Amino acid sequence: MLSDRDYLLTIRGLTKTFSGVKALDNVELTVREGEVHALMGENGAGKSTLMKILMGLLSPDSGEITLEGQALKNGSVNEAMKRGIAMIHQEIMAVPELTVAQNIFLGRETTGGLFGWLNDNRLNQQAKQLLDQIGVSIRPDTQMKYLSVAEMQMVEIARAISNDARVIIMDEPTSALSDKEVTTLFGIIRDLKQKGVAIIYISHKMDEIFTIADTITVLRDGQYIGTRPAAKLDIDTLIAMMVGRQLDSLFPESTIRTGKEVLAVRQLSRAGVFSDVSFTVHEGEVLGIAGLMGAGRTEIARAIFGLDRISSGEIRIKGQPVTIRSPQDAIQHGIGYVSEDRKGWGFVPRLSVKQNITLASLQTYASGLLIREKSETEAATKLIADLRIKTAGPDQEVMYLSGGNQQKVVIAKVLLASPDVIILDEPTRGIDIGAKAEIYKLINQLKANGIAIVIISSELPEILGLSDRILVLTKGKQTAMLSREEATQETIMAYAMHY
Amino acid sequence: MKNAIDTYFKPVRESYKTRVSRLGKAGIFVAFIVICVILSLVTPRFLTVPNLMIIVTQVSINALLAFGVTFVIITGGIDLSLGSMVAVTGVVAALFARQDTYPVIVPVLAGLLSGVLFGAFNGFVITRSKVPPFIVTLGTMTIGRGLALILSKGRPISNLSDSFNFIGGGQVLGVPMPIIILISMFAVCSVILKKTVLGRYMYAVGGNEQATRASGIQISNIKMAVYTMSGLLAALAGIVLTSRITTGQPNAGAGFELDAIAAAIIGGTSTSGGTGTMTGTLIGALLIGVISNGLDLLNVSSYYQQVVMGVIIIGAVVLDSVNRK
Amino acid sequence: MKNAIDTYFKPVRESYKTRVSRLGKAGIFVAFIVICVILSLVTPRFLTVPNLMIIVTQVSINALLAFGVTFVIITGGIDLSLGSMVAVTGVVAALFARQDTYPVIVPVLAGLLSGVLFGAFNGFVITRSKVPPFIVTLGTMTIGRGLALILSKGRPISNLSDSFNFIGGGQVLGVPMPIIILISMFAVCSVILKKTVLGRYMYAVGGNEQATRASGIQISNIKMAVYTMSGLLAALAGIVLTSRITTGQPNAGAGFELDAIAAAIIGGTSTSGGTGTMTGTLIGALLIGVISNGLDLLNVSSYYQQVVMGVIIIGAVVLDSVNRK
Amino acid sequence: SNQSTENSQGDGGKKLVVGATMLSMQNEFIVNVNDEMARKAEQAGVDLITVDAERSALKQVEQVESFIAQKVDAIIMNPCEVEASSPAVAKALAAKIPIINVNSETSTKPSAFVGSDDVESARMAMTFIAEKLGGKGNVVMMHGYMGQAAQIKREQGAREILKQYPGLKLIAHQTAEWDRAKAMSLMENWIQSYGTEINAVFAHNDEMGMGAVKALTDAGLKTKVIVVSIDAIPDALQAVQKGTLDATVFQNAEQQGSKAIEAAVKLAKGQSVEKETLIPFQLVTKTNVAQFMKKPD
Ligand SMILES: Nc1ncnc2c1ncn2[C@@H]1O[C@H](COP(=O)(O)OP(=O)(O)OP(=O)(O)O)[C@@H](O)[C@H]1O
Ligand SMILES: Nc1ncnc2c1ncn2[C@@H]1O[C@H](COP(=O)(O)OP(=O)(O)OP(=O)(O)O)[C@@H](O)[C@H]1O
Ligand SMILES: [Mg+2]
Ligand SMILES: [Mg+2]
Repeated sequence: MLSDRDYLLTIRGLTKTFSGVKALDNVELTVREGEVHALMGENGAGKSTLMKILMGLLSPDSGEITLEGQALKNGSVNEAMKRGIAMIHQEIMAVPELTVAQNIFLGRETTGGLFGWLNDNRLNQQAKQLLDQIGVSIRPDTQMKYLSVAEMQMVEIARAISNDARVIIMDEPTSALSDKEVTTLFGIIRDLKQKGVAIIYISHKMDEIFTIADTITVLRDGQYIGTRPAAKLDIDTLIAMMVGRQLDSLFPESTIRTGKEVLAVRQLSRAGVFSDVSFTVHEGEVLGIAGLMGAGRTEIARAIFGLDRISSGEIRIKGQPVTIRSPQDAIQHGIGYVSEDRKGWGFVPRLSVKQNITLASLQTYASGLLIREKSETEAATKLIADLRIKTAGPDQEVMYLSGGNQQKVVIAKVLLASPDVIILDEPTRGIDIGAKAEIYKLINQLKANGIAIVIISSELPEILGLSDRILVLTKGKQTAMLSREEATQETIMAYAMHY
Repeated sequence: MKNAIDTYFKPVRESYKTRVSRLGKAGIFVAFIVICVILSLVTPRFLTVPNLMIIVTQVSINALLAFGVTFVIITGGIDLSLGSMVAVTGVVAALFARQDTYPVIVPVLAGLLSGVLFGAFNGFVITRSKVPPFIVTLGTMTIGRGLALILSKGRPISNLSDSFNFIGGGQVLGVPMPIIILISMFAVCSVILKKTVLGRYMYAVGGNEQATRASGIQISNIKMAVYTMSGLLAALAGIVLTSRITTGQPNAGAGFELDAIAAAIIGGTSTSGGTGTMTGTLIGALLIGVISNGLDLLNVSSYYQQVVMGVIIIGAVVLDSVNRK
Repeated sequence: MKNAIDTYFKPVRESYKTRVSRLGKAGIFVAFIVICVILSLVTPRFLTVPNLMIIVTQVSINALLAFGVTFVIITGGIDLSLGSMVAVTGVVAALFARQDTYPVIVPVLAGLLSGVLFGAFNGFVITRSKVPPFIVTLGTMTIGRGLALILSKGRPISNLSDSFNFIGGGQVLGVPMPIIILISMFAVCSVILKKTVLGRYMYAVGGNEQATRASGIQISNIKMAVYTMSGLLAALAGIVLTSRITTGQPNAGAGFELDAIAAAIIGGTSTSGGTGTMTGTLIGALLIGVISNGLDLLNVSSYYQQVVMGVIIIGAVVLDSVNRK
Repeated sequence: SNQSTENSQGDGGKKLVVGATMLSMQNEFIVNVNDEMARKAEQAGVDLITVDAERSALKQVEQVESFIAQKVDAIIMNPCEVEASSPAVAKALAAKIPIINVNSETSTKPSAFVGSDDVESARMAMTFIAEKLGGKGNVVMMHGYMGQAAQIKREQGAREILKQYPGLKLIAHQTAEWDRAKAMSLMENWIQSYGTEINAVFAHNDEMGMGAVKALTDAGLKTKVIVVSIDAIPDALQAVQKGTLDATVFQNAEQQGSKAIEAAVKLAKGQSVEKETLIPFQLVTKTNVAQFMKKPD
C-alpha cells in the first residue's frame, strides 16, 4: 500500500456543488511522479470541474489537495501555477486578439530593460522554439483568432509545456487534432514523463488512453469509482466502470442501399484554401472526408453551407444546380451543418436547450408570429430523449451543460430542421464513448431514413467505421476517393500525406 | 404520472434552475420594494394613489424608450439616438397637430412614421456597414437634433389641438392616458419578446451571432426590426411628451437615452447582449422614477439630489447582484 | 533564409494577416486625410499653422479623456463619468489655485489626486460588486456632478493665479501648453499600452477575461488600474480646461464622455473589448476636432452643422470599415 | 484691422466679416437675438458667421480663437459664463479685434456691451410676486441648469427681493434644467408634497414657467397659484394673455441684436461706440401684454 507521501499529488474528499447540484462528491485522485494518469468518465461526470479546482479556477466546498506533501490553499490560479501546475483547457482558453506568442506567455511575460518593457521579438523567438518542438508551423506573431481550432489546441499544448510544470493537466487536448498531431503530442508526453512530470490526461478517445496512460481513474456522476493500472484494464471493463453497464459494439453494422444523388459538388474552389474538389453523396450514404489538420475540410463544409464564398465550382442538390450565399439558402436547400466549433458557431449559450434545438426550425413551431410553446417543447423533449442529452430539462440554459451534451444539442438542432444532407464536422468532438455510440447509431438511423451524410473527422476509426466512401484531402487538394473496401488507416494516411 | 417521473429524475437541479431564474427576475424587484418601503416610511405623501399615478405618468416616457432600447440591447446593440428621435418625432407630430388643421390621427401617424424611418435608417446603416451601433446612433443623435431644430426653426411649436393634447394629458376612467399607453406597450413588447419568433431571434442574435447565422437566420432582418421598433417606441414617447407639455420642443429629450439605457440595464439587460426582460426594464424605469419623485418630495437640495440619486441607483443594483449570488 | 521558410509555410495566412493589421490601423487615418484634403480645398483658412495649432489645442481635452477611456474600453468596460470627473477635478484644482494662495503645484496635485480617487472609486465598485460599469459610472457621473456643485457652491471659481492659468493658456517656444501636454500623454499612454505588462493584460482582460484569469492574472487589479488611469487623465483634462477658461466650473464637461468614447471607437477601439490603439484614438479625436473646426470655418449654420457632423462621422467610419474589408 | 477698414470703405472692396458665438441656438430668446443680428447684418452688407457654443464656455473660447485665426473684423459674443468666457474677450482684445458682448456680461470688459443685467430681471419677477401676495406667502423656485450664469444671476436677484420681504418663504427650490417637461414633473411632485401650501412659483425661464402652469392647471390649482417667469417667449406671452401665466419679463431681443451689429460694424470700421448700451427689461402682465405680441410669422 502506498502512502500519500509516495504521490506527487493527492486529492482527497473533494466535493463541489453548483448551487445545490453535486458535481463532485467526495472524489479522490492520487498521481505519481512521471506517470500519465488518465481521468475517465462520461460527459458531465465532473472531470473538468475537478481539474478546474486543482488549477484554482474554482473553489471546492470541501476536501484537500496536496502537492509534493504540501497543501494547496486553493482558490488562486497564481498559486497553482507557482506550485508547478499547468493546464490545457477543454474549452480553448485563448485571447483571440493577442498573438500566438503573447497567448503562450500570457501572465509570464519576459520583460527587459530598466523599466521592464515587453519584448515581443524575444517572445516570438521563444514561442517559435516551442512550436518547432511540438512540430507545428504557425507563425508566433499571428493573431490567435486566425487559427483553426486544431491550431489553437496545439498552441495550448505549447503553452502548457512551456511552463516547466510538475503536473500538466490535459483536458481533452486532442479533441480537434488528427492522428499526426496526436502522435507528436504523445512523443512530447513521453519526454515529459522522463523528466518526472506527471500528466493528468482526459480524453474520450479510448485508443489514446490505452496507448499513453499508466493509471486510470474513473468518475461517474461526480462519484469516485476507482483507480486501476492501465495494464490491468481492458476496454470493456473500463467502459463498464464509466457508464455502469455494458456497451454493445461501437459501430453498428449497416447494410443500407444508397439511393438517388442528393448533393454533388463539382470543381469547388475557394482561393487560397481549397481547389477543384468534387464529390457526390447519395440518399442513405455516408461520405467521409479525411485529411490532416488544416487540409481544408472545414473550409469545404463552410463553403457548401454558405458561410464562406466559393471562388468557382458548382453545387447541385438533387441534380439541380443551386447558388448558396448564406446558411439560410443552404438550409432551404435541405443542407444541415454541425460545426466543429460548437461554442463559436454551434449554440447560443444563454438560450435553453429547447430554444437551441428549435432555433433553426422555429418557423415550424409558430403560427404566424407566435411560437406554439407546447409543440416546441414536445419536439425538443423528444430529441432530448432520443439523443440522451443530459440536462435538467428542456429549459436548462445550454451554458450549464457539459461539453458533450452541448454537442448533442447542436446535432439535435440540425436534425430538427430535417435536412436531406447533413454535414457533420468533427461530430463527436469531446463526446464520451456512450454518447458516441449513440451518435453513431443515430447516423445509421439517418442513413436508414435515406438522408445523405458527409462526415468530417480526425478520428480515423470513426471515418472507417461509418463511411461508405472516403474522400482524402491534402492541403486543399483532393488526393483520393476510397471505397469502403480500399480504405484502411494506412491508405488514408498515405493519401493524406501525399504532397 | 409523467411529471412525477420528471420530478424524481432531477429534483435538485430543477430547484437550482428555478431558483436562479426566479431571483434573477426578482433581484431588482426586491431593491425596488425596499426603496418604496423606505420612502413610504419617511414621507407619508409617497404612498398615495395620486402620487403613484403621477410617478407612473412621469415614468411612461422613459419606459417607452427603455422598452425599445431593451430590444436593441438584447441583440447586442445600443441606441444613443433615442433622445433625438423624441425631439424629431415630437416636432413632426406638433407640425401636424396645430389647432384647427388636421384630425388627431394625422400628427400621430406622422410622428410614428418619422420615428419608424429614423429607426430604420439606424438599422440600415448598422446592418449595411460594419460601423459599430455606438457610432452610428451617436451620429444620428447629432443628425436628429439638427433635424429637429431645422424642422422647428429652433422654436417651440405650440397651440396644438385639444384632441392631440389629450394623448399626454387626458384621462380615461380616471387613468391618465400615458399610463394606458405605457401598460399596453408593456404588454405588446413583452409578448414580442417572449412569445414570438422575432423575440426569440433577438435573444439568439445577442447571445451568439455566429451560431444564429449558422441556424439560417437573417441577422440583418432582426437588427433592422429592433432599431425600427426602437424608433417607433421613441416616436410614441415623443408624441406623449409633446402632448403632455402641449408643445413640440426641438431640444426635448436631450440625455433621455442614458436614462432609458440605465433603466434597461438596472432591470437586468446585459450590455453584452442575449439577456433581458421587459418586466426588468419596467422595474428599472419605475425605480428611477420613484427615486426622483421621492427626492423631490423630501425636498433634497438639488446639489445633493444628484449625489443621492447616483448612490441609490448603484446601491440598488449592488443589492440586486448580491441577491443573485 | 529564415524568412523565406516562413513565407513558404503560410503564404495565404501571412499576407492576409498583415493586410488586415496594416489597414486596420490605416483605415480611419485615410478617412482623416481625405477630410483634411477636402477642407484644405474648400477653405484656404483651414491649412494654416495658426488654425492647425488651434485645432490641436482644442482637441487636447477630448483627447486626454479619450486616452483614458481607451484603456477602459480595451478591458471591455466603459466610463461615463469622464465629464463629471472633469468638473470635480477642475473645481478642486480651482479651489487651490486662487491668486496668492498656493504655488501652482498644489492645485495641480490636488486636482490629479481627486481624479485618481474618483477613478479608483469607480474601479473599486466595479471590481467588488457585479454591477456593470455602465451603471456604476452612470451613477458616479451623477454623483460627480453633484459633488462639483457642492464643492463650488454652485458658482464658478475665478481669479486663479497666473501660473495656474499658464497650464492651459501659456506657450513654450510658441507651442501652446495643451499641445505639449497632449503629446506627452499620448507618448506615455502609447508606451503603457504597447510596451508594458499592464498594457498587455488590458488587451487580455478585454479579449477573454476567463482565459486571462486562467493565466493567473488578477483581473481586479487591471480593472482598478484602468479606471484609476481614466480618472487621472480626466483630472489632467479638468485642469487644462479650468486653466484654459481661467475658471473652475461646476457644470463643465457635461457630455464630454460621449465625445471621448466616440473618439476611441472611431479610432478602432471595439466596445466589446480587446482591441484599440492610442494612435487610433488620437486620430479619432483629431477627426472630430477637424470636422468641428471645418464646419465653423465654412460657416455652416449651426443646425445644419449638427446634421453634417453626424453624417461625416458615420461616413468616416464607413470609409474606414470599407477600407478594412 | 486697418487693412479691412480700407477694404470695406472701398466700393468694390471686401465685405466686413463679423463672427458671432451664441450661448445656445436651442434657446428661443437667443435665436431671436440672432435672427435680428442676421437681418441687420444683411442690411449693413456684412458677412455674419454664427456659431453655437451649446452653453459651453470652453467651446465659446475655442470659437473665438477660431474667429481670431480667421481674422474676422469684429466678434460678437453672447457669453455663456461671466468668468469662464472672459479669456475669449482677452484673446480678442489682444489680437486687436473688437469684441462686443451681447445680452450678458463677462468679467473682462469687452470693446462694447449691449444687453441687460440678468439679476434685474429676477428682481422684477420676484417683486411682482411679492406685491401680488401682499408680501406674505410660500414661494417655490425653479432653477435653470445649476451653475450657469443665467441661473446664478436669476437666483441672486430673486433672493435679494425675498430678503426684503420676510413674509415670503421660499419653501422649495430645485432645478428643472431650463426644460418644460422636467419643470412639469417637478411641479407635479411639489404639488404632491405641498399641495395648496404653494402660493407662487418663480421659474428662471418661460419654458419652465409653462411647465409649471401646465402641471398646476392639470391639478386644478392654477387659479390659486401665481406663476412668473422670464424671457417673454411667444408661448409665455400667449399664456399671459390667457391669464394662465401671471407675468413674464421681456427682454428686447430685437434691440439687443440690432444694437450689437451696429456696434460691431462701427468698431470694425474704427469708429467709436458707447461702451455700454443697456436695454431695459419690461415686466409683462395681462394689462400690457398686447404691446409685446407679434403677429405670427
Ligand atoms: N458553472 C456551472 N454551473 C452549474 N453547473 C455546472 C457548472 N459547471 C459545470 N456544471 C455541471 O457540473 C457537472 C460536471 O461538469 P464537467 O464539465 O466537470 O463534466 P466533464 O466530466 O468535464 O464532462 P465532459 O466530458 O463533457 O467535458 C455537469 O453536470 C455540468 O452541467
Ligand atoms: N480565418 C482564416 N484566415 C486565414 N486562414 C484560415 C482561416 N481559417 C482557417 N484558415 C486556414 O485555412 C486552412 C484550412 O483550414 P480548415 O479549418 O478548413 O482545415 P481542416 O481540414 O478542417 O482542419 P482542422 O479543422 O482539423 O484544422 C488552414 O490552413 C487554416 O489554418
Ligand atoms: Mg470536461
Ligand atoms: Mg476542421
